[in-house]
Amino acid sequence: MNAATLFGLCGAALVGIGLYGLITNPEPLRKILAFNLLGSGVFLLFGMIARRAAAAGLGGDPVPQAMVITAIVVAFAATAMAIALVQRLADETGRASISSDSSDAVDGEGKS
Amino acid sequence: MMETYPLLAGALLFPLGMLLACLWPGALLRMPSYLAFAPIPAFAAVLFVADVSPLVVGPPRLHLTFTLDLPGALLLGVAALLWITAGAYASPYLQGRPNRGRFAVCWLAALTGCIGVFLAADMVGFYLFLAMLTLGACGLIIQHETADAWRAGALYIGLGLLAETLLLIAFVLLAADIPGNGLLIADAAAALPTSPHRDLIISLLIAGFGMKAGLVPFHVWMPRAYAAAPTPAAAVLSGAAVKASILGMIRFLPLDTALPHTGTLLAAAGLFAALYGVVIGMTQRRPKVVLAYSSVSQMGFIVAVIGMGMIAGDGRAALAAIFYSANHVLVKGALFLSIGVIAATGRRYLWPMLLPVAIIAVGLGGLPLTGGALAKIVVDGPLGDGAANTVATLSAVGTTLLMLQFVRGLITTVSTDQEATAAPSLFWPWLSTAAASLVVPWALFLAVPEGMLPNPLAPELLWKALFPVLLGAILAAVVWRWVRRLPHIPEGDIVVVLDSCVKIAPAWGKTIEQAEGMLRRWHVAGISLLALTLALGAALLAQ
Amino acid sequence: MSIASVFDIALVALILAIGASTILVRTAFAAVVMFAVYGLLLSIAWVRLHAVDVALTEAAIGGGMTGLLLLGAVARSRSDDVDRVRVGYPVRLAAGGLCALVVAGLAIVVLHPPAAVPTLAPVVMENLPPSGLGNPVAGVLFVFRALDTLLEKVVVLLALLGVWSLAPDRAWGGTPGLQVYAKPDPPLIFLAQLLPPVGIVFGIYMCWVGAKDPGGAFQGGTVLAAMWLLVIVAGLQKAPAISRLWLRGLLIAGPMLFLAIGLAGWVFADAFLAYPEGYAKPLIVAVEATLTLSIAVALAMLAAGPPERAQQQ
Amino acid sequence: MPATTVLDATTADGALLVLAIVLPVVGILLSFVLGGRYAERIAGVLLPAGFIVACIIFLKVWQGGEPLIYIVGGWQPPLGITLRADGLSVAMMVAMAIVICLIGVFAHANFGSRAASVETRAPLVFWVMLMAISGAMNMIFLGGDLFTLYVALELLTFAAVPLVCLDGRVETLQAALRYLLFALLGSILYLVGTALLYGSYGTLDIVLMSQRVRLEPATLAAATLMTLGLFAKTALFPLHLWLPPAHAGAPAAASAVLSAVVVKGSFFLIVRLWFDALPGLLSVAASQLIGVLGASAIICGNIVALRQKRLKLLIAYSTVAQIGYLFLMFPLAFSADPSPHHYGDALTAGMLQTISHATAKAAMFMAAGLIYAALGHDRISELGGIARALPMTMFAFGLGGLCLIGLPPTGGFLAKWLLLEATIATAQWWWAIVIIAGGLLTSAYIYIVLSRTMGPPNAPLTLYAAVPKYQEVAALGLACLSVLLGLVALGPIDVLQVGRPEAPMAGLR
Repeated sequence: MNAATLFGLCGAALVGIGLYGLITNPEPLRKILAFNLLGSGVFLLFGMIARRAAAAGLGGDPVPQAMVITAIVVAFAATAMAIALVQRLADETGRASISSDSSDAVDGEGKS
Repeated sequence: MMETYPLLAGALLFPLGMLLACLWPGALLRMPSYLAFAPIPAFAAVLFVADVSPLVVGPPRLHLTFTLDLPGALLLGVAALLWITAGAYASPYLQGRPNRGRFAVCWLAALTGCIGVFLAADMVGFYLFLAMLTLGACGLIIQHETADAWRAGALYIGLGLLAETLLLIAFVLLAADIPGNGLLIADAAAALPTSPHRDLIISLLIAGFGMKAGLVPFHVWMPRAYAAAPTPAAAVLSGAAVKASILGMIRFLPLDTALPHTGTLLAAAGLFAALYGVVIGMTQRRPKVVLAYSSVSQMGFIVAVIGMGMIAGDGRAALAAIFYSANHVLVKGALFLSIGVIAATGRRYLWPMLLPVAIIAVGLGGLPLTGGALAKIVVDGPLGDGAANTVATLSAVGTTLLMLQFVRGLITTVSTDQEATAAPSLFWPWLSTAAASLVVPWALFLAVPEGMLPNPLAPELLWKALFPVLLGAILAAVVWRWVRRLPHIPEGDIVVVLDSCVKIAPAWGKTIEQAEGMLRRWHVAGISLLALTLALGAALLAQ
Repeated sequence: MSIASVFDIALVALILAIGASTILVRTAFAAVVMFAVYGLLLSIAWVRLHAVDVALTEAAIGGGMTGLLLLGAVARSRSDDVDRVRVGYPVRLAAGGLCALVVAGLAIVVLHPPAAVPTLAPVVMENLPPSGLGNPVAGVLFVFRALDTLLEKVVVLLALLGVWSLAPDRAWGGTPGLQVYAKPDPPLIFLAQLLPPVGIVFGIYMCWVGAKDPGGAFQGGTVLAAMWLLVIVAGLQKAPAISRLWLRGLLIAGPMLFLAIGLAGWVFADAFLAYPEGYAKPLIVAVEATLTLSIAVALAMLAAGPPERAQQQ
Repeated sequence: MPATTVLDATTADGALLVLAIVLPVVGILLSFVLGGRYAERIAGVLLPAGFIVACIIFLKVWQGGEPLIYIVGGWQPPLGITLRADGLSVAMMVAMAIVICLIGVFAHANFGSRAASVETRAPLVFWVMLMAISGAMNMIFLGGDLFTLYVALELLTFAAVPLVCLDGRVETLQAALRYLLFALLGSILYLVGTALLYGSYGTLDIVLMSQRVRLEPATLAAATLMTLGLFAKTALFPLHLWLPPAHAGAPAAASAVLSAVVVKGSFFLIVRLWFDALPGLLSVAASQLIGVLGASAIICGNIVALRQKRLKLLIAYSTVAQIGYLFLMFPLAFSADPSPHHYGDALTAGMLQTISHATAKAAMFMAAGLIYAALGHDRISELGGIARALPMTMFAFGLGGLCLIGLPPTGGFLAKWLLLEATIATAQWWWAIVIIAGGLLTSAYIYIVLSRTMGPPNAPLTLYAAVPKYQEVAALGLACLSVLLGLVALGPIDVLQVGRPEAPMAGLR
């Protein structure tokens, strides 16, 4: 197994971990964190693909690498926006939650 | 004879133009007074159009085609007459009532739809105008905005839309069968007997048009809708609008091809409705409801005639059914209008008014020399001599009975003011409808070349027409004299079942709502996302 | 097994362990600290994947700025009743199982590369010389896929406006909060006096070198943003009010210049976002320089959050 | 298909495509620097200009019968990015541009900023985001590269989320956060897909991809993840958790743009993916699965809509149901006995449904917003008498309702006709039952709302605010458009098939 595949598997596993966190964690902040984890896993998949396609004297295919750079910036912007939302919500209610109706409260999100 | 094009176009565009003019508030305000003028071009078209050359609107790829064939012309002519007189009746009727503007808009929409359906020669146009008719009619039914009216409107539009969706599927199926790219109804009907989906299409057509025609058990909307609608609206709906379904059956069903099974079913359903309407109608008190049940019965009878035609593969049954319908248009219209006239008449002038009502009412049962008797003669051929004829005679007896019941109910609605008389603006439209209902069938009957039909003045025919009427009259006397209490059946009879279904629906709705609320939880949605990912992946791999 | 692969395996194990712990630890604070460490480890992974540009970006933005942002959020949330309520065990089991299946699917794909691995590296190297750039990643970002880069700048601006839109109406046009660090302590001030000159030079260098070697506008901009934030947090300088014209101007200068040069390419080089022959490098460097400034301001303002105090006139 | 084909070249007038994207971007940048007081004026110039550009592109494509292509920077794919306007794109572009322009007219009342002396928050945010949505949609319609489309998708999300919580109430903030997080989950899944596709084919250009694509696990995994990600962003049942609160809570103009325009962006990408990028890859089983999701959306969404007590929530759930209709095109287009004819018919039906829902739903949300503004609430049981107070508004609502029910001559009718035709042609009658049931349920809630509004008021009606005429006209204009859409069958419906050689001209015969 070469390094590219290894990091590719690592990326796949991170995707799984991130998905799990995003789905099961009731706290919005932790969801955002899990989203970043998920994102970095996806970026590693890009990295694997770039490394695998190394040619022409380059250590990797520059096209997917450039895409990752773009995607990282987009993910950061998304994180900033989500955090700003969480904080505003916390300011308004004293706690942050993404559930909007009472029927949701029972699943724990309303009390987080 | 005049050019066909401008006449046909005018028949449609004139009411449509009036409808569009309602967008201008000034026009809307005055529109209720001019409703009677809207159908005049259509009437003129019937009188002056000589040929069946079609009017084609739109580019060649997709267009609407209109034509005035004989069944369409017959129905359109009498329907236009009724729309004219009822329109004239509506204008004083609306004086000082709320929602006059909306009434005018819905009236014009229904009128345009009605004319369009009678003229449409292709499926898209037919469907379009049928939908317009349904919407306009629904607006007329809810005019009074009582709780009953809203319920009646809901029932009407619900069944109407269901019927139209069934028809839509049938049309789509038919479109697939038409060779080439046309959507003409005539081509569709010609292609139907050989279609691979023949039975499905015919069932859909019968179900769809049956709902619109109030065939039992889809008749439930009729009593409620006609009882709730304003009198002039009830007149045009029961008289003219409902005939769209008869025309539809005649246009779409392959009457020239013998289809014994379907025909038998249709005839049986129709005859059953013809008797059912009478029986339930007898238990009703309100004149409008009695008339509605009479409509159920009469429409059933017309459907039965079409069914008998299908059994024999006899295309002439279509014209017979149309003739019968044409008579019913005017008679039913006149009877509905009479409700308003009698209600405005004092006891002192009651009898002069009641006499014409009674004549045309009993005429529906086949009183000799009336249009009803002529209609019975015309449909006698297609009905044959078997059981159907017996049932038809029974239905004639029943109709007479029912009509006498109606007249009796009408008397109780007379104005409390002894000296009251109906305003001329109500009286004359009613009287002209009544007169037309007596004259027009004769005119139509005499237009048929001599020898095709028996002489209506022949003594044996006179007797044949008279004896069910006499029987009915005797029965009426017996019932009124001896039967103290008739069972009370709610208006719309089996709709009660539907009502109770509607009552348990919320419980189901609540369950679904709760399940949906569950699915909207974050982690449930997340798990659904993952599960769907895997399911879709598996489904994609399975190839 | 070579030393390199042992190192790689250890690195992957560490990344996974720390990644999992950011999900599993009980307090949000611990999770965020873990995440910062995770970001650094990930940068190393990117170096191992021969993607130094990405490594720098990941370290600067993915780890650094995001970590800072999350840390600030945790510090502000003041919540100590963390994680009291969790979703039920069956739910977690189901989610875990399904996630494992998704990972398995991805792993299968990773382990089965196509017979002939497609690559654009040769095409990129072949077409790079006319632009005068030495760094192929920069070439992709500013020459071949310039439209993506331009749009992505707009995305950042929109995100910034989105963050600002969360301000209460009365605070609109005012200054961002950064309240967490309300009481700057001396070491922080010292740091804020010491680091920025170095950081600014480093950031500019990074941007400049990006044309030829790893580095570029994003990374340089991030460093500059970090320096600016440090200065603000330490209380040496006030955060600017968001209604300031210079702030707005700086924000759009980069994308605007990029767009203008792109449109000029329409006239002078026959295509939107094409560079006229011979002028490619100076134009790209100019774009990169302004973009660095714009990115620095945008990232700093994104991290600073929505305005909270009305502007004092 | 041959592996090497003639590469696309920039066509004459291809430059128009750049203009369609650059105009909104210029608007966003200028609004930032000129400030909120000018944002409305800038949008007032640029949005109609965008509409004109879209119309010109439409005419060129329609008349030429050929897609317009622009190669950005002169770099051919796979290295560079192309913009490509085929029939689908131009039809959607024009439709969305009209809707956005009319929403702009409507929004003047709430977000008018011309008279203000200082910049205020909501107007600046609204107008910039509206321009951003217009630009992002154009990018989605024209983009020929899957990664560019990812960036455009994010642009759309970032523009949409702030609109949800523009008034800053707690429940809208919650809705926005929920929306943002779920949409981010969706986009990241899409991104995984692009990574895997690039790994397999070394390109993300849609045309090149369609020539190189082959049946293999990586491609299927990529397609699955991208599709699910886009489902999440389109709020296809059961992934609709974010839609009702977000669309019901936003200000009226924002609800209109979210419901009418934004969800269509991700839906369009699903169509692009399966019809253009990966042609012939959707298995029958998978297409049936998608159809089942669409059908459950129709049934469940409509039933829940029937039970809503607030008008805006009812309309939002109606959107959930109508989104279901969009997905019925997949089982019909990818049926067991593929014929190019049904393929084109189903696609035409889906696109018509998309466009007619956009116009009708925007009109209905506007009407609901006007009612809310006039009454100060939107509780359905207390709407009595409003039809008399705001007849034009209720007329617009009713016309929109007709389109949703699918009565002729509305666009909804034409779409349903085509869908039914395809169900029959492909012998999949079960979808026909769903379509019928959905139409009846829709008519039930439209009837209930209309009957309430026409009924007598519970208490004497007090109107809190006068409703400006032009707002009513904007709503009515959109409603009339949705009704007249059925008439496109008379004209430019063929345009939808431009640029797809695998399917012959279809449409209403």
